[in-house]
Amino acid sequence: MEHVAVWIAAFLTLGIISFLYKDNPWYKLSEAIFVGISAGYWFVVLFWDNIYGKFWVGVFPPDVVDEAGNFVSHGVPDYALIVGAVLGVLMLARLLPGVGWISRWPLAFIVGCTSGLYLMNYFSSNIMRQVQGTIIPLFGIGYGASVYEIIGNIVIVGGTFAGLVYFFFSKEHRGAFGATAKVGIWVIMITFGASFGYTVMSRMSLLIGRIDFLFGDWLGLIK
Amino acid sequence: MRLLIHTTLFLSVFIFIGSSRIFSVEPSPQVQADTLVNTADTVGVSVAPVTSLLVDDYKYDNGEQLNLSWVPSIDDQLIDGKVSVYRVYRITNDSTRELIAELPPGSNSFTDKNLNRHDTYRYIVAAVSASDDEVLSTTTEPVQPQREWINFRRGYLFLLALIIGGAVIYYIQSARRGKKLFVRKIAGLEAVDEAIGRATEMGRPILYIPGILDMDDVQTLAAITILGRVAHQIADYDTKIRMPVSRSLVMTAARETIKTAYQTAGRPDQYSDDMVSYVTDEQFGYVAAVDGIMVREKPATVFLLGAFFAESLILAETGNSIGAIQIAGTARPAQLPFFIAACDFTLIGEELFAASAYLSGEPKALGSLKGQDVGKAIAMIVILVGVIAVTIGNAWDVKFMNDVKDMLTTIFSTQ
Amino acid sequence: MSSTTRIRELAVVILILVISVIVYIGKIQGWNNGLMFSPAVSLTVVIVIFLLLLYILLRTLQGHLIGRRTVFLFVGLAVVLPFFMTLTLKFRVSPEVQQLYDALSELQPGSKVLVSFDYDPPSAPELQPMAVAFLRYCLSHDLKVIIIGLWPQGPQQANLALEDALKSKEVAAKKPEYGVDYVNLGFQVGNEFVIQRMGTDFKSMFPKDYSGTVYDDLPLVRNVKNFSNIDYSFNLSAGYPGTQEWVQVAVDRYGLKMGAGNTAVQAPMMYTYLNAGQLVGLLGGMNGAAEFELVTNEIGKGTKFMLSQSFAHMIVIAFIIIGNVAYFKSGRKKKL
Amino acid sequence: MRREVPLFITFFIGMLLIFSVFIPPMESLGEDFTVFFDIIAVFAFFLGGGNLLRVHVSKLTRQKRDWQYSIVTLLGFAVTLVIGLFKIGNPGGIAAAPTAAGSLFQEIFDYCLVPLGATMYSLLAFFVASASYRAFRAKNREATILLIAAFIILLGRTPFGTVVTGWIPESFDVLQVPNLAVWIMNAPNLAGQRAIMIGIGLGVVSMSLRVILGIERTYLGEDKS
Repeated sequence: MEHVAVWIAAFLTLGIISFLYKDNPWYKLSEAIFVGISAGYWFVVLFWDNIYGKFWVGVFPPDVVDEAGNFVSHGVPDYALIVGAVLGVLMLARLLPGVGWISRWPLAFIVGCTSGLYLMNYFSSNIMRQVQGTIIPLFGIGYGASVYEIIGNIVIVGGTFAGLVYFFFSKEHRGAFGATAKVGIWVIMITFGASFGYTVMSRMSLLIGRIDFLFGDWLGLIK
Repeated sequence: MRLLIHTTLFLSVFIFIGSSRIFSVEPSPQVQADTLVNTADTVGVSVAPVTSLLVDDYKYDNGEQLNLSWVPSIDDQLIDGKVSVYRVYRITNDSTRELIAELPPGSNSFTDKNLNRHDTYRYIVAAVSASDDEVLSTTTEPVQPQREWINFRRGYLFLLALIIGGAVIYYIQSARRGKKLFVRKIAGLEAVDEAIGRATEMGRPILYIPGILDMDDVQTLAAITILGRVAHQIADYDTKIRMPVSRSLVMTAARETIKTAYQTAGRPDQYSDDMVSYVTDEQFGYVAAVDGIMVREKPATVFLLGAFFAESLILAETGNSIGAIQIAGTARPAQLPFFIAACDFTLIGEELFAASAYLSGEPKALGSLKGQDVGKAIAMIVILVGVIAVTIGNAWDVKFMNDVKDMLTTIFSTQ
Repeated sequence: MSSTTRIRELAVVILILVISVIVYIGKIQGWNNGLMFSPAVSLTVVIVIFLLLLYILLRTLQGHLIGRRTVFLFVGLAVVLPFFMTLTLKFRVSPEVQQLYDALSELQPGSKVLVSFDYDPPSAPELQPMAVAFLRYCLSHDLKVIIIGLWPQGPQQANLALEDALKSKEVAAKKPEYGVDYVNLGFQVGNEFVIQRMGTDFKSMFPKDYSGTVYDDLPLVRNVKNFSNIDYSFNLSAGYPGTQEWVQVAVDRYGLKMGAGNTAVQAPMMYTYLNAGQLVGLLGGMNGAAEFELVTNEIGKGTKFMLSQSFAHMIVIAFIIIGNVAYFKSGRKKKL
Repeated sequence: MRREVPLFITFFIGMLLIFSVFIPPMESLGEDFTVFFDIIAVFAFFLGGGNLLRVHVSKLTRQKRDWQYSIVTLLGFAVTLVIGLFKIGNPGGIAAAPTAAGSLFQEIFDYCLVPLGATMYSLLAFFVASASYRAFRAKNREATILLIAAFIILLGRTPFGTVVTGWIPESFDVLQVPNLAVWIMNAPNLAGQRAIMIGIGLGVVSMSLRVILGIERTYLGEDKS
């Protein structure tokens, strides 16, 4: 059994890697397996987690028992969950001709949720907290900063300021305003360069892990 | 200039309201425990009990939390401390006491959560010595957690949201009344027209990838709103669109969107459900399938808009290898450099959310962009004023500057 | 596509499969003991790669952009070949790794070391070599190891690491016994609250170990009540909950002495803790694992991985340089 | 009607959630709605999964190009579904978690999905290199800046970087590549991140308002009865 499993894993690994050469039957086969199994996998997980774990157990909660298994009290059902299930069923109205438009209701609900929730979340975490975080003393607390730190502080404040100028939509980037916007895009480019350099490192380790599997665990060529 | 005036106006109103502190709150009455100390038996190595145990309602919650505070035992010291742990006991509705928390030495407060506001609670805090001798404090008077209807702690958040949200709505309204608005060019969006035209000329499909997250992510929502505009042009040109998605809900929403676009363009018969297809929820399974579609169907134009993670570069490089024009955009800074490297045009962060308004060209949608700029102006002014205040206040200890800084940090603090 | 290419491609695939089957049978039968280049061969390989890169530079200078597949081939070679090389990359042991080693070597035999496995398989290439090297050192120096996990798959990774560590000669000579010399207490939900509870009582959080044995039946931990019974602790972390939480709760509140192993992405954030003395020793990414193997004189996967990684980075840097040199040479006109 | 009701639902729910932040008894509303979302998403999967089946069955029956692979996809989908939903080969039986250790379902995950996913992910290493060769060029000032920053960070985190600038004296040690890398991460990188994040925050606020107010409504379809 163990031999079969490691061969399957190796076969699929090579199939995906073969895509680097070109699209080929081996890749197509691996892709077909990947899509089929993973779609099934996620439905099963979602079904047991959400429909059973959240909905069914929520509406028909098991009795509360103590450690010895004696009955303590009935669970408290959460009937509000039925609203969720009804919205879910309405979603299926698309399958019926004529009443398909009803499925827009759950969609409208979801869109309303997403926009309402994110509006406030982003407002506090992205706007307020970041603005507050940028209010820093340039010379450090009690002149405590070194020259490098002072330069760093000025760059943080000035860079944030210039970056915001770049994103201005309703003003043409001309003159002093345009120059500041230019500095802004430079700062943003440094950010991108930094995250590029930073992520390249961890990307390599994944490939190394796969190679270790192929030549070590599978073929036993690595000591 | 107008923008500056408006911003200053908004800002002054808000500082005025802010400084008058309309949301100041009466201090809540506290229930004080008997300050008489239980003189414990001094047998063995026991320790002095904690004193001044207070319970008060946790403010602005749904009646689910209580705050406890106390003065630590005098034997609880950093060096040679004799207290090994504090135990917090709770008595619910006169039942027996139960242990609810163990806290390390040095603790002097605790917040008890998940209470029921219909029950009453009493508390005891025990100081425990190294030899496990427990010395109890007095028991507090029974307290019920209170429910408050409005969270005044978030008053400034409300105010700020009102100002920035108000600015957006104000400009939408003024645009609706026919006021002309200037919006600068966004290169990535100027290219949309050309990219669709190219696909039409070449007779190849357009691939639209809305990211890998579900409709409960705001980037996906942005991708769907942009799809509405893009699909409209696609329908006009009568080009083919291909949209594999990784979430069922996104599939449903995308179908509605494209269908609408075809109907508005007057070609409802050209629309087919097959334009949008569900692949799999699995991140890399989806990527494998999209890569396959790219190399097999060779789309002339690829849109990568929405929430992308590690797959950003895999998709963008494969798209590049087939020679497609690629327009990408995401709000995840870590993935943007990869899009910039491998795509022809990239929408950076905020531009992704502004895109649908920009593409629509409708005055009211454009008005909202100007509203956003007010927010930016406020942020910039606050940063400038704040930094000057805190720098001067710190360096020369100017009281006024310190006050300004304190006010700004209070207003912008989030809880 | 012509049919001859097709046949050629098929032949290559079949060849690969046949070789794989033979090598695999060799692995099972025991006559395949791994492949290793001699130093001379290794050096030659490196030189050949370097020359090929020079050739690519030349080609690019002449205005021929090399294809994607060539780039892929180079990356593949750069990652695969170092696995078989006997080259030792010269690198110096950074102070934070030395610090970890010093802290470990100061421990008396019999000291108890707590190791928390807070990562899952995707981060394993970076963290597993550290885990193996660390466990190997502890078990071969009579340090008692207590393992826990705050990530669900952590204890599973720990067992894999133990398996590897036990294979080493020095460790095997000591014949470590489960429950006496090392123990795996398994996973517990609750993130930093688990750490907090462990500050007063280990047993309440881990009533049974990973295989279901009752806490008090394990001689090693029977007398371990809380952090005060632990002499050193090591946290392998790939995110939340991880080193930050351990430092905030276990170190700051309970005064635990601890070191950490982090992914390369996370490690830079830990230097503040290191400078403040809250962490005693830090291993960052594959480099960290390799350096630790160097100070403990046990060459393992960390060194191999690190060699691979350094090669891969060099290749990426080389390609950036080649691309740009060619771009400037061509007068920045041609859109290469 | 068909259009007004959904618009009202979006408006009402959106506003409710915005105000719930300030009203403690309603604060958990967002979490409750998230659970609703999870439930709706599973129902929606009947549409998605159904679409997957339909696409592949039609490929199969019409013998379109590559129809053979559709058999594999359909088989994989059906087998995984049956094994997972009925918990076949699960030592704990129907009461156990579907992903219990040792269950057939978990084996499928460990031996098929994990290697497939990890390998797909590891392709990134190759694409990083090809993108670096082709695209990271000092084409203009912006690209140059990006390139230099990336280069310093890259160098700063390999042993090579330490060697290259090790000669720089202690008093100017900030110019040593590893230290420079740290400085870039902490100063300009932070500034750029902040500007982007504040911008995104405002973008989200504005877009959400457009959606809630019904200015953005293409996703709701046309009212043509």
